[in-house]
Amino acid sequence: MSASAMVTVSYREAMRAAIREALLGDERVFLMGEDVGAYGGCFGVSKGLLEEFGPERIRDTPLSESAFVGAGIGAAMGGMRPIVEVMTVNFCLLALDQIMNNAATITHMSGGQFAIPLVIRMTTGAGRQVAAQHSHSLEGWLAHIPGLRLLAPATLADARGMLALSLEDPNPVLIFEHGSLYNMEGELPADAGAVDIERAAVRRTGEHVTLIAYGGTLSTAMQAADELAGAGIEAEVIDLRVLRPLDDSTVIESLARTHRAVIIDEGWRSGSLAAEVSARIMEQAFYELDAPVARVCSAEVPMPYAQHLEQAALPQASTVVAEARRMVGGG
Amino acid sequence: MSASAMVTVSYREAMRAAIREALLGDERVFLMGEDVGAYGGCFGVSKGLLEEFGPERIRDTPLSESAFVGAGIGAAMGGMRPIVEVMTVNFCLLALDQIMNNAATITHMSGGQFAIPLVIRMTTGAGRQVAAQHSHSLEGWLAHIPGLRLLAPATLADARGMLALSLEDPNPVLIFEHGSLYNMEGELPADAGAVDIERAAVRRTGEHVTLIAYGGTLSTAMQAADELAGAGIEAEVIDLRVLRPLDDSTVIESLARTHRAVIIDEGWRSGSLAAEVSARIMEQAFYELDAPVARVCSAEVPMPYAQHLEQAALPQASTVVAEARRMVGGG
Amino acid sequence: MSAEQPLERDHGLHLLSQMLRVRRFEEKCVELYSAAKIRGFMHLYIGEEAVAVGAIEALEPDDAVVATYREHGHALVRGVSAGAIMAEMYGKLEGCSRGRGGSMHLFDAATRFYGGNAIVGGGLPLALGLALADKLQGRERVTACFFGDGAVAEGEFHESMNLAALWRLPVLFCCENNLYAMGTAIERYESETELALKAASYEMPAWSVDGMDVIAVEDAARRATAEVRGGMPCFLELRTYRFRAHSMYDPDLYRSKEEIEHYKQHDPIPGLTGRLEAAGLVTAEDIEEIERSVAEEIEVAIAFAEAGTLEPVEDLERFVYWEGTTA
Amino acid sequence: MSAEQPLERDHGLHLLSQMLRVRRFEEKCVELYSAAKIRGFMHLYIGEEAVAVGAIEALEPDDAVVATYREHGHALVRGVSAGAIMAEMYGKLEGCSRGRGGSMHLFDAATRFYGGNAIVGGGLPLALGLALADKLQGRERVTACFFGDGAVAEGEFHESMNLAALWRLPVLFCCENNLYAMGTAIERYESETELALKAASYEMPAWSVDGMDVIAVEDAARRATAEVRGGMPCFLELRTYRFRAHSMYDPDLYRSKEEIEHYKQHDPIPGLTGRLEAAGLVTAEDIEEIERSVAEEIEVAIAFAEAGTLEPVEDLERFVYWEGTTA
Ligand SMILES: Cc1ncc(C[n+]2csc(CCOP(=O)(O)OP(=O)(O)O)c2C)c(N)n1
Ligand SMILES: Cc1ncc(C[n+]2csc(CCOP(=O)(O)OP(=O)(O)O)c2C)c(N)n1
Ligand SMILES: [Mg+2]
Ligand SMILES: [Mg+2]
Repeated sequence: MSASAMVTVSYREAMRAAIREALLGDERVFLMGEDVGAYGGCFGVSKGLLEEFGPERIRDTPLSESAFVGAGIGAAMGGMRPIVEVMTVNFCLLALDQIMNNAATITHMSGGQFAIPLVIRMTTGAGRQVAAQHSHSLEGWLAHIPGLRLLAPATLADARGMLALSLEDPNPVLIFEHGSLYNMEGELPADAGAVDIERAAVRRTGEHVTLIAYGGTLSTAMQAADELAGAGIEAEVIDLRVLRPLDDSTVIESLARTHRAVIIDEGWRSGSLAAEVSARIMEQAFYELDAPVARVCSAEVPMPYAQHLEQAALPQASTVVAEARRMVGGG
Repeated sequence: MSASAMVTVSYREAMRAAIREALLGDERVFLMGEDVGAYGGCFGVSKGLLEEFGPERIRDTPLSESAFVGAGIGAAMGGMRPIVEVMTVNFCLLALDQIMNNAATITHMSGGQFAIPLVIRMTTGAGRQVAAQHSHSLEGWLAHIPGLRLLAPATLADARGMLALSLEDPNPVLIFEHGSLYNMEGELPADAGAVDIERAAVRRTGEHVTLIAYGGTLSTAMQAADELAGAGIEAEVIDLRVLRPLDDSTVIESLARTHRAVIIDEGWRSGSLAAEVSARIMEQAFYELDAPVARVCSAEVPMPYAQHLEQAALPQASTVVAEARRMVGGG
Repeated sequence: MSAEQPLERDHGLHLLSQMLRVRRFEEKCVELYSAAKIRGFMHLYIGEEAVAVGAIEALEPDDAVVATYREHGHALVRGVSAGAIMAEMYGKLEGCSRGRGGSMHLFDAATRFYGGNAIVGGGLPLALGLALADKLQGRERVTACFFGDGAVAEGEFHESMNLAALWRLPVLFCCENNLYAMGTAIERYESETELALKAASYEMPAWSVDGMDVIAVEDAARRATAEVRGGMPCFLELRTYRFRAHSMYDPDLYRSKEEIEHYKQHDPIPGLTGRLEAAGLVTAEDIEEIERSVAEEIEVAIAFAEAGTLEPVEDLERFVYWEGTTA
Repeated sequence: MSAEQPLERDHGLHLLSQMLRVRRFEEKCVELYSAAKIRGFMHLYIGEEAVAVGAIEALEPDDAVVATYREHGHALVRGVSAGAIMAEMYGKLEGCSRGRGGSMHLFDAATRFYGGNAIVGGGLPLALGLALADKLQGRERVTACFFGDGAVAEGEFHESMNLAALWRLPVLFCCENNLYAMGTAIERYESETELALKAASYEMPAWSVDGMDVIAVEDAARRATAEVRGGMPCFLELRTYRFRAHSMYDPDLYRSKEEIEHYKQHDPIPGLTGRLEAAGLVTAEDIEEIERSVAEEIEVAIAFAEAGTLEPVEDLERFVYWEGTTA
């Protein structure tokens, strides 16, 4: 296989390849979490890794989110490079004290003495009818916490490439994998490697309106952009990628061209990351705006099980299109 | 004492009077939390209540935040009217799963079958040099969660009056008491009673700029308004009071008069409640704005211990004044 | 198998019928899941029926039940109608949670069935609170709280056991030890696998029971609920096994076919049937009759679910806050 | 008092001197707090010195310590300089956490002192991780984790004990049982107050020690660290008492003067002094000499703190992210 050959992979496989590469490349790297070993990972990401790397490096944990996340922090301080999998973002609530009061805080609280080179991965998001307790989209909310880096790989290249630099980061990095993406397939160069974990990405250029999305909503934005193109509206699509520290300059630069923005966010509307993006646009690009920035977020309800209600609660491309048209139309 | 006689009380006493009244008025009410009994409450709020009401109704709990908050939810579902004290907001991280996945969710998830008439009180905020793990201001962040009502009493009347309707609310109500307020003293009518838990309050009227604050930052806003008045700028001060559901209409009405706003929020800036308020102004009052809305928030650092650094990290009246002057000056 | 008192025909048939209701109902659920009538996560109780049937048999109508996401059986046995459960899994307005909860969140105020909780360990503190409310209001009621072996590793288990013992809350802790938390075997996540021993560190009475023997379970639950009504929480470790995968998504590759076969030899349904037959208490016709009535109940339930309606999308934001008892 | 091996003069004087360093340092802290040189929360260890002194004595230089907000003593004994600790409490740049941590968050990479954690129970998982790192990297080191009796009620305690025992992590769990969690007496928050019994439910070796007897503590810690280095975590319940209020804010109204007086009869410092005197190992001059050198150390520390500088306000946002080992 030549270096530039393209291979078809799924998002799941891309994540797995990234983890495998990290395990092969650095003895200090290990993976731990509930069912990462014998089960192969709740979403199959770590399938085969136990067999390849053994139980010391692929560690199944008890259902003890606070203890094993905290142990990841301690192991990072002790010189390891842990990848901790919290099965889904819903369960990270049980580990939030460790994340906020230790992982995000100790470097500063110790006057800069300790690095915390820890990666925490979680699946996030709704859309599979798993109801209120299993459908949270909390990554934008967690981006409130200083001291952390938060990533939302929404493409195969990011799934494949974000982990490497995350493990090199001396600070805790949280990676959110939207559950709807695991089966997404596409082509990647066989030697696809590290990608930056600093900047937002423009996924499509356009001059009339900027659609800002991340993680699970990138596809919604892309779909909306397609539909808008059909109506003669060229939408620029920004994938935030890095939820903290937020790369607002890419957003502001886009606004200087398009003068309009719709933010698409699967989090509940009030207090969403979309609110933060809107506020930053207010502060940094107010005089560029031709229309107020709009948000298309999840409805403010615990996610209902019934499919039609769940879909109605989630941000839809049609709503994005309507907002963008209203805006460009000047209405 | 006549019904309208004024008495001097502290915020702490006002809270205590409210709890006492609730205990006297309804047998289903009880108070539980760490050190609410023998110690008299970490901040002295419940002093004397154990002696008056006994250990069945003033229940000291183990250091088990998740269990006793969850027990409060269950007791509310079982027909009681629990007041659960989580000593400070810093420790509620350990109970967040119960708050988000049970308290905020069960009513909806059960199709409306169960009411959860629960009150959870916590002290919040910084300013006393207790460093990173004990200085969080998370109430604005928690306002992200649907299904909850969040209150931030910033005045004596609110400290005295918000609890009554909170206990009548069939939904979980979280009350945040800023630690800097307990010693605040002032006059209250001897028969001061329930106040609404729905609306924001205009604490000072003015025509040039709206200062929006809540909880611990209300005094910052009032001080800034005083200073601005000296410079001929009349600031309107809004106390949000109810952080969820947010009463944005009071804000928007004010903006229609002043056309400028500064939001003062002790939370970390990114993802603060201030961001949400700014985004709502963007959406609902964009064409009213003479200048972009500004936020004065806490610096994005875990709170340092050293006094000069802590003060530098917290929102200061002088910054509010500078923002307002810049805005009104048109700069 | 243990038996503290002689088995009576009626009671035996009743228990058998309860187990069969759960078994057949869930077998149907598998079909309906394949047909995409049911969606989301679905966790089957097949193999574990003796636990819910035996334990809930010991409860009074005004006792309460708190369960997990693997709770179809508990709901059925507790008296939530098969139709309301099935409609819930169909996402219909007529479901016991109006279609908002689904398989993992069955709720029913009428039978004091407090869910259906999909956070492992999340129901334990709720049970404490329900029991505390009973205690404070002077009602002599039991709250039975079901949870898996995996939940024992959670901090909430520990906090809840201590609080229950400390405050003498009337909770019956029913630990359904099926030896696995998802794909992780208990020896690989618990340093001490004798779960009843853990209760000792809280000074709570606790013992282990053959959870494949419905009579033994009922018996233990009766003794335990008597203790609980007397003011002392109890912990039962109910040793059982799930015959199916953890959920419909689980390829079940972490345990051997032999192991599964071994436990199937202890299937609680043939177990009870055989015993009743040996005692001459049951005939083939009895069993046929039970199967027929169970089949009919399920058919009716499915018809009810099929005929159910969808909640109007405009009502999406209802019930986030409580609307009153009219719900 | 127990003594497994004959007390030697040098060692006795060393232990005494360590306890006196902690005692006198904290007595000075009280004065400085009243003078508003130290602010925020401050928790005194007075009365409990034998625990940190005895336990840390059993550690090697490359072992690690994780402590709580009541950790002045642990830091001092571990080898963090009194000046760096005092400067920290003054909020000065020269403090061991650059003035960003304060009394509750003393940190020192050089002595592997991992804080200073103000969330009750919050340090336990960190200790697991440090120990796991050692184990995975084949380093035979101990991580000693100190926490109070109150922490035992937290879910994190339970999760951490299980994980440590399951993975055989080299952690020495040192539970400082001073009978109170703030104002709540242990009988009012633990259903089982024999804390060492709890460890049994994780299959972890555990025993109780007279925490007012520094020799007994050291002895137990030496035995325990030997086990830990052999690959088995251990739990020590160190029975002690705090003579002062919980923190500087605590009016200390929840326990009787008699109770406090009773425990003062067991003050570890006179306890050891008396024993050394009785054995003819120490003279009044020895003690004077120790007091003088301790006083001098503290004076130097205060002078260092007073002379310290404030970090420039412009640097407020530094160290939120790591800046490298130059820090
Ligand atoms: C707090 C939490 N962590 C993880 C999960 C994901 N999860 C769902 S069920 C399960 C296994 C639970 O095992 P056990 O408690 O033994 O119950 P069982 O499924 O065997 O009945 C896991 C890990 C969850 N729902 N909640
Ligand atoms: C999670 C958490 N809950 C509550 C507190 C408030 N608090 C600080 S110390 C303390 C008592 C702790 O008692 P114990 O563990 O016995 O330690 P001691 O103070 O007696 O040394 C409490 C309740 C806290 N810091 N963290
Ligand atoms: Mg199980
Ligand atoms: Mg204590």
